[in-house]
Amino acid sequence: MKFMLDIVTVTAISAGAFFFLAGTVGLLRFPDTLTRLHALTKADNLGLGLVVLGLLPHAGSLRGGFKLVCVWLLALLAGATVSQLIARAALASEGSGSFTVDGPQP
Amino acid sequence: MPEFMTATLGFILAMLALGLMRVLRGPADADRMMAAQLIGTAGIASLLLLGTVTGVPATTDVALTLALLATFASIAFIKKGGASAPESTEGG
Amino acid sequence: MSAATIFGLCAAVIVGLGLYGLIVNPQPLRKIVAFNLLGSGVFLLFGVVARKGAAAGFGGDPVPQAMVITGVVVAFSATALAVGLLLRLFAAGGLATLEPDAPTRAGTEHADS
Amino acid sequence: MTIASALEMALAAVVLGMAIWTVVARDSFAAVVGFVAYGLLLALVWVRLDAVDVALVEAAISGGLGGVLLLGAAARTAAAESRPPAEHPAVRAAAALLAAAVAAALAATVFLLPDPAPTLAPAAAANAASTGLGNPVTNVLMAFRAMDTLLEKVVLLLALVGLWSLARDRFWGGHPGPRHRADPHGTLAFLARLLPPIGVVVGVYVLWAGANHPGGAFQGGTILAAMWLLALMAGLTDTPAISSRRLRLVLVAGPSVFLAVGLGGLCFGAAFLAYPAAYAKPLIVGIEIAMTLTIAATLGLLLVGAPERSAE
Repeated sequence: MKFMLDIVTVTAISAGAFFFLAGTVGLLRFPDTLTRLHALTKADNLGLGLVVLGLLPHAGSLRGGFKLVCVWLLALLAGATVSQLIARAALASEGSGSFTVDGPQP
Repeated sequence: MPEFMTATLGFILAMLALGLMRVLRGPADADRMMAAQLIGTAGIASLLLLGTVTGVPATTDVALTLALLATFASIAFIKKGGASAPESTEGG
Repeated sequence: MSAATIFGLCAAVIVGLGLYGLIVNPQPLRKIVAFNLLGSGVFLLFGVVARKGAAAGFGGDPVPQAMVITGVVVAFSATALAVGLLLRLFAAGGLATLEPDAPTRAGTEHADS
Repeated sequence: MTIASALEMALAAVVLGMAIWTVVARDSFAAVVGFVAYGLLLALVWVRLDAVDVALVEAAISGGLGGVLLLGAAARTAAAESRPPAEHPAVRAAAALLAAAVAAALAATVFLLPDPAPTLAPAAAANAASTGLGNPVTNVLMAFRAMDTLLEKVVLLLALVGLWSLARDRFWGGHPGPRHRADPHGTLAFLARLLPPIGVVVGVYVLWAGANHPGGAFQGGTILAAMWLLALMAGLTDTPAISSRRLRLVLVAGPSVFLAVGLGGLCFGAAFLAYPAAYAKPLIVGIEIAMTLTIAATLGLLLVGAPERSAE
């Protein structure tokens, strides 16, 4: 059982680290803002999510595990909203003028 | 297992430092914001890993605080840093 | 080398960097940031002393740790006030600079460094 | 070299890299972003030094409120940022020499620290029973060195008064900061409605946990302040006028309760701020609750800035 959980941990954390790598490389190498945003959100959501998944067997207590999941959910919520705001700001500054930071025009 | 987590932690720290390159290069404010967002997430991930490696469960609370405040900082960053974008206008 | 020694050396260098930035950077905002850098280096040194004083089942001496928390709060208050002064200077003169003879945009107010 | 000390060296190197960047960057905005990332990494260092309470404060201030304060200042002054001529090379060299000397002296003291270092930890452990709190740092902050904490809160309040005094005469008594407006059905307003309830729960949890685990009034208050500012930025609410009696009551609530308990100790107990042993824990938690409200309001207002609009 312990061995199985260790495999889960190693697999999930490695995959998480891979998504962080992918996100960072994408952020550095992709040609324009929106494609970079695409790369970033993978690191944000999947990278952290997989790290949390890998750490769950080591959480020690139910409460610890619950808090770990909470951290991820918070990051998910924040990441989703913030990336949308960034995308709008990017579109607006590109001169299309049809979006503002706070919402689409009527 | 701690060795593996420590190595991953070092790796994510390196990613965090690389992400800062985008802050320097820009070019748009949006790129800087994205880099800041990535730095925040990588910071949370490394805190969680470090807490498990060091055996301090309360580190999760630090990560929780950081998750909340990093969101707040990103929003403030967008409202202020994105001064070129039409911010705080009346939408809808 | 123990963790405390490594971070202690790191803290010493940070204090040096902060001091250098405080003297050399001409913009006031950069001086504020450098001052904060210097402060955080000092706090880190306190943390190192606390870590070396680990005893009685605690991971560190709680007294320096509590003093660091107090210090961070006070440093934040001072930073907030300094930023307020800077923004007021900016609003009054249009330029965020400490140069006494810099041209001003609208106001006549000046703050000396 | 073990993998743990390899990690510590890597962490120290990244922290130093950020610090150097903060000092040498040409653009103020980029320097401030570097400083925020530096604060975030410093939280990791504090965890490594087994000071989770400090890590919480560092994450909340450097990565959160302090970072936003400096970023805002950088953004507002960026347009008119002048590049004054750099200091004379001789001055720079002298400054570098001085900084190197200071750093070397501090590094020497790190090596010369006696091992084991003088410590008050046994004393803190021995007296922990007298307050009934399990977190030694909270014990030091609220009982053994309570005077420091009381004065620290007064400093926080004084900074706010100082900031308010920078207002133009006609705005005195008015609302601080700009009035933010946003689409009430937009993404930002959505987040600002969803996140603060969660944040308030986490803030109260951190305050409550502070009795026995890392946490406390300041950390909790910071989270509450951030949530309030989020609602402000989304235009869901406005800052109160600084002449508002309710606001002023909240601002003095923490220090007054603290002071009242302290004077009570003088009247009924042994000394100023001496808690009667039977009521120590409820008294401390009571002070912390009042303090959290005050801290949240003060920190939020410190970030918003001086009054900019007259009261309607």
